[in-house]
Amino acid sequence: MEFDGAFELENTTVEEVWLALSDPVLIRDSLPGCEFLIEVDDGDVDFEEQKAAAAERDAEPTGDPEVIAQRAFEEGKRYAALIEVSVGSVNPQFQTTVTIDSREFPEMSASGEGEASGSSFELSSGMELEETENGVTVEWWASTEVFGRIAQMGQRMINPVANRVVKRFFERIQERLEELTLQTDGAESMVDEESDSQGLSQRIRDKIGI
Amino acid sequence: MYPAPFEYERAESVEDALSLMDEHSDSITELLAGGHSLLPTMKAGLATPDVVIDIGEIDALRGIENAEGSITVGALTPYSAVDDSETVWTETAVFADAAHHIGDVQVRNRGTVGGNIAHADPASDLPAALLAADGTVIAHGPDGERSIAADEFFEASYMTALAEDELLTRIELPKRGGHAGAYAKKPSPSSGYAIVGVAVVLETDGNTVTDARVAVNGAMDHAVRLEPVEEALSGESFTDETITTAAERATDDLDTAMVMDDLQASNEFRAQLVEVYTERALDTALDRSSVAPPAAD
Amino acid sequence: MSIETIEAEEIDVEEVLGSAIERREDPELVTGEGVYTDDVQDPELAHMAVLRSQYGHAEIDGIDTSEAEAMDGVIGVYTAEDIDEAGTPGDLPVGWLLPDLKTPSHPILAGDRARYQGDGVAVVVAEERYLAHDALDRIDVDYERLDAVVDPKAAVEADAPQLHDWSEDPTDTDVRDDEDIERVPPNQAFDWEIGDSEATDEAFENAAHTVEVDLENQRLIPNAMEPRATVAEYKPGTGEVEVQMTSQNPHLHRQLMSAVLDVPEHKLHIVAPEVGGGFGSKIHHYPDEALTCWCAMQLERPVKWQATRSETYLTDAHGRDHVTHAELAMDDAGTITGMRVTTYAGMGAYLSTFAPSIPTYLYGTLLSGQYDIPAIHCNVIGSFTNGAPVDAYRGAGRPEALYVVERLVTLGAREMGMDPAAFRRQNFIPEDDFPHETPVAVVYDSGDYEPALDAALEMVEYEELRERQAELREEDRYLGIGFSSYIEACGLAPSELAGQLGAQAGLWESGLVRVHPSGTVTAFCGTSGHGQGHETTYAQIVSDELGVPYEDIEIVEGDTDEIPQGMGTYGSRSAAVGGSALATSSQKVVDKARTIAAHLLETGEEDLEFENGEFNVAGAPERSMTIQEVAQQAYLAHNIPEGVEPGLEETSFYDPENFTFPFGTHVAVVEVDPESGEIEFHQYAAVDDVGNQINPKIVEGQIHGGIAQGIGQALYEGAVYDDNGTLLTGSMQDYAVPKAEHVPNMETDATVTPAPHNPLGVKGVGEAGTIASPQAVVNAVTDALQPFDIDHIDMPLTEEKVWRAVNGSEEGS
Amino acid sequence: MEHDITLTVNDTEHEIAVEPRTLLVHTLRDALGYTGANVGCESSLCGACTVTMDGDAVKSCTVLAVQADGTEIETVEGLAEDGDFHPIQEGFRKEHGLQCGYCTPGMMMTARELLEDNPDPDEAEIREAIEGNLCRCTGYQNIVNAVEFAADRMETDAANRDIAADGGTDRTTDTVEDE
Repeated sequence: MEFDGAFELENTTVEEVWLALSDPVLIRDSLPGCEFLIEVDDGDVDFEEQKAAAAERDAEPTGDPEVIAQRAFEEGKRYAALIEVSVGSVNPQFQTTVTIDSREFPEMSASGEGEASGSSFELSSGMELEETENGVTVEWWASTEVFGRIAQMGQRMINPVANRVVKRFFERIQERLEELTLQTDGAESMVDEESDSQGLSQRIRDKIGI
Repeated sequence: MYPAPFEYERAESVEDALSLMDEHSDSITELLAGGHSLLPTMKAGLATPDVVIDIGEIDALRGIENAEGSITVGALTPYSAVDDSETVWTETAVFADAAHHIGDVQVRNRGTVGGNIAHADPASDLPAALLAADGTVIAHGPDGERSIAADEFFEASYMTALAEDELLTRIELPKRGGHAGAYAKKPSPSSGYAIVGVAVVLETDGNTVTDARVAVNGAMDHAVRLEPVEEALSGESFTDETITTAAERATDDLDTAMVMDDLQASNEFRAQLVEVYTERALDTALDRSSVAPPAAD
Repeated sequence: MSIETIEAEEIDVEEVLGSAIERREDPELVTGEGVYTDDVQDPELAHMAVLRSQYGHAEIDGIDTSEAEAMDGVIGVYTAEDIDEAGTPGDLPVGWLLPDLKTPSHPILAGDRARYQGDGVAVVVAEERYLAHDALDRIDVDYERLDAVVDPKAAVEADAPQLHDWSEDPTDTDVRDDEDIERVPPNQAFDWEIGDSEATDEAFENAAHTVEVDLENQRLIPNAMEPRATVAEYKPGTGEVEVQMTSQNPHLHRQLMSAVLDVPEHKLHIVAPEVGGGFGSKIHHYPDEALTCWCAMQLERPVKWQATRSETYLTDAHGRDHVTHAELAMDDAGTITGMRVTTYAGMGAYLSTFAPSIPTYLYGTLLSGQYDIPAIHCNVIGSFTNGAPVDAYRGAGRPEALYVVERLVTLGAREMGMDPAAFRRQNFIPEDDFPHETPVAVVYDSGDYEPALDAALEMVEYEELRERQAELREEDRYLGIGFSSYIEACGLAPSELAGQLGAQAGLWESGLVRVHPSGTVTAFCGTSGHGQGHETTYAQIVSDELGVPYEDIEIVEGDTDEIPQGMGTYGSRSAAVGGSALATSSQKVVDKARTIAAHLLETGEEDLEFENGEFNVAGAPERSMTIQEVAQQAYLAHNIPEGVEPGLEETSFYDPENFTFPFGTHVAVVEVDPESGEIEFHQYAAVDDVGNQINPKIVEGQIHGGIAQGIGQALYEGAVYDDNGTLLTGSMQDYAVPKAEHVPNMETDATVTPAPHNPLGVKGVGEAGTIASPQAVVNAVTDALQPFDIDHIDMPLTEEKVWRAVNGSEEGS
Repeated sequence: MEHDITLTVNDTEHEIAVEPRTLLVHTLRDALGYTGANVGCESSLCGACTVTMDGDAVKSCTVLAVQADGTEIETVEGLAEDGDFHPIQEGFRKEHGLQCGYCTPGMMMTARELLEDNPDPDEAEIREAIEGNLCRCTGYQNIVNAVEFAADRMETDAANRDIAADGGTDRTTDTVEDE
């Protein structure tokens, strides 16, 4: 299944959006049913153990470059996510690992794979940011491949759900990003004035090494 | 295929069901009524509940009651009983018509109204009918009963306003004697589920449509109202021309990116079918209505 | 007009042939007494389940069965390694070879690589069937997914993912025939041609008009209502394996399975109990039946395997899967001068039992249709793809051919501005030109095509219908009339020719007719019916030949211990070949009885007349003997002629001298709604000439069912794989098997042109409807949409495709 | 854990223990030996497993045996009475309404419910009534004819019973039950 779309964010810069999208916590919060999203080493992931540990590792999305820089996605790194989606009586737990394939400002892409309900799936997705007159356009795409029982028996059910999950994900990212921008506005951060804005951009560039 | 093992509990009453739900709230629990949504997914190995609570024997939840102002349909009432009910056909034809279009005879004998609505399959037939009929869902929870308007009930595919600890016990359908109602469905030739299904209810005063409720199944990830069609009908005289004009507006408010897109039909074709079947549902409603055709000029 | 059935008691022997007798099979089947394979019960039964590949294409790096093995009630878990260790050959053979055919190894369990989703990776045997399936979920397979290819044409492109490792090492056992492998694309199974390419090119160079079309004949899933199943029991004392299985040809299964399992043929006893439909899917030798036997032998326990429907979707040999470019050349008077066809035929992941013959000899040879075409050339490239193997499915090659022919002819008529019926008539092989040799290597035995067309035109009141079509168009309603003047080839034959063409089996049939001392009869035939009503039909044949009352005759089929030998039921061969074998044996019985009767009646054999079961001395009617009386004497053997052995039974192996060629014209009348793409049948008329009819009611039933299956292809059915080789139409939820409301009422009629070379004059009817109907429907829909200038829509003609065609482009407008 | 249930099948009462997950069709076929109902799919679409449960046609592959506890089941084995075919069985035979016979038991059970509700269905009604029963052999036309035959036969039989009742006793036709 292929999905794509684009949304616009006003009064912000490509750097700010890039910063926000570098934050695993924002991604976790945007992904419907996502229990945790953490960096992992190569090798098998114990999802049950991680789920128990996740409750204690509560982190909030932020607009603070310092904080994000600490935990930002890195190219080549591997992350594990547990996603629980309810499809009527079907309650699959998607045990997913994702690798950041590329992160070159202002584009990034990731791919992953996982298992659920006697089935497996692969996904790839990417985003590209573009500066516009009023702000930033985020273009995104995602594709998923499903294998096994769900693909064979669950066609009628998975399509609307996959559609919902993917579309909801990007909608929520948009919402979160809009909130964050407001936050930085409210905190009189640096977007009011040209110079400050550039200052933030520079800080972001410095911090996360664009 | 074969269902995976599970623990089976049989509820004798609504209270019993609620307490069993509470008792097993830490497990993956499914309620079993007719089983026609649950068992196929269990047989396919897609659903593997730990506990199945069989509510099918709670007789209090079965039956159609002709109350004052509304028809009450118990959650365990099978589709066939709705289809066979003269009262439902008379008072809220759209709902009976939709029940008539579900699955096949065997499915209608076992599948239940409550199970269908609580399951909220985007391609099932009752949700749009419930919306068009302006029905109300009654849910029983630990704190008692509450009513949820159909417009508030369906949230997304398989997602409703029903809380996890609540049991859908009945629905109420306002009586609309003298109204015009119909359900028009394009079934999938394989599964029989709705590629699209359009439910319409029209109140008329003479030749004039005073109130219109139109909703669609299968098009979006849950049943939705087609408000532009309703607006185009309201206050107009009920004629073929009005119907055609109104049907053309069927997809005006639908987010095309979110229209369902699958093996059975692309989102573009679904959108086309929404128009075609809106017109057909309205045509049937017109045929069934007591509205006199406008005098020829 | 529906044919009325007659009760058997009401029939005299002289009327038995050609009467619509009620089927004798039915009392058992309408009471639930009939025993299908899954109805076989045994308290000792263990149950087998097969784990199928998660992926359409993957390396298998390891399989951990320990958790499954540890489950209570699990008796055994096996993988390819266990088959190897047991020393079992375990490799499925190909039953039809072509020049330069690549025949990859087809193991009964995939070892290091799975090439389609149906590939078995492991089997579980457990005490109970639910448990066996539970255990499948506990097997952990380490897959490495590979890219897949599912399109037959894309598969032979240079950069396509490769299915089989064609090693340069000649000792590599994964490849049986690796000569010249470098020359051709890796996934190309064969490159085959028929006809005269130069003459055909010349016809096109000189043509006044040409038409061409790109079309697909989509992948279909057979969906016999009974999924495949096997019950196997091993008798260690005798080394015998008793097998009951869903088979269309038990002897063939015995022969093939003997090699796969290395069990001597005489120790394998295969029985086909009641079989719930086949349509080709139960001809082939699949891994699962052999695995069931293998497990039974390993465990010395009776084992049952019952496929789930989703397994049959993945593993039953699929049908069709052609991608074709076809052209027709005509002179300026609309006479066809040439046809040129290129087809890419998907074979799936491995070569199924008869797969190579289907898109070649059963396809290319039918491309002349009912028409006198001077030059035809056809090139077929077979390719391996990551899908279920493709093999014979009702019609097997012939529907594909007739679809091409009848689409081209319809387009030809349109190009010429001619009426499609008139265009066909003009190009028919004339009635006085039979036997007719076509440019594609076959000789049509007999035919007379115009009467069938005329009858069909009359049934639909053609002229009035065209007027009605014109009137409706004025109202923006779109009526369409579609023709299919088809030909079919049944009773694949003779064996010698089949051998020259690559068949690894003879195509005769055996029939044994045994008259018991009391005069009742048991007749045995090597065909194996599964719904066609053979017991009724064959009893009618034997009754007619012997003059023994129909009810005194028992028919036995589908048991390798009871029947001398057999080739089974497929290709509409049973009446023409099996029936002829029984007729021939019956005639031999009569000949022997005549010798004995003449001796007893003290007359010369030449003076005996035989009629309705009685031998009469010519001119002396009081001197007579019934065949029953002769039978008694034959077994008493107190007074039989010298040199004549006692007893009265005869066997024959009937080898036909040619195919038979049934034909007919079907007309579909539909109305298309351009707004919704919906297609509504107004009428479906079928005139079929299947030669002499032994039981017209059974013939009618075969035609009905065949037409419905073809309509399924035209409008509803189609297997869809995604790019990874995952079957998206993997259940009845997503693959539309037509329901009662999807099939129109059919009007049937017949002409009768007897087959000249078999003793019954029968041609065969099992597949005719399926061969005829798809193009009738597609031609009707495109006829309806002429105002939109739509020449072709690929099957299945879903509402969406029709709507998109009307709206001009893939994007719609 | 197994559950004890009681099933009355074709008027014979059976008490058995079943796993909760066991489908009614498997209980009927494997535990009780009523192999007439067949399994043709697992998606509740083919209808080969149709039996009647308290008089209603149901797909016995989509009912747990525990759900059927205490019900009256009728299978194809119960259709014929005293060795006489039910008119539906007769119709299927007379009209060649079956070929391989696999769908037939389910098809007949569905048809019987139809004729009980609607003794004189037209072709469209018959086709709609059997939409939950797939047949791959017949193209359905002779099944439709078989059901029509059965409807006629049942009407004739009822009329004959009325005449016999009239002739044999002084009761009048009003003793015939309302539908």
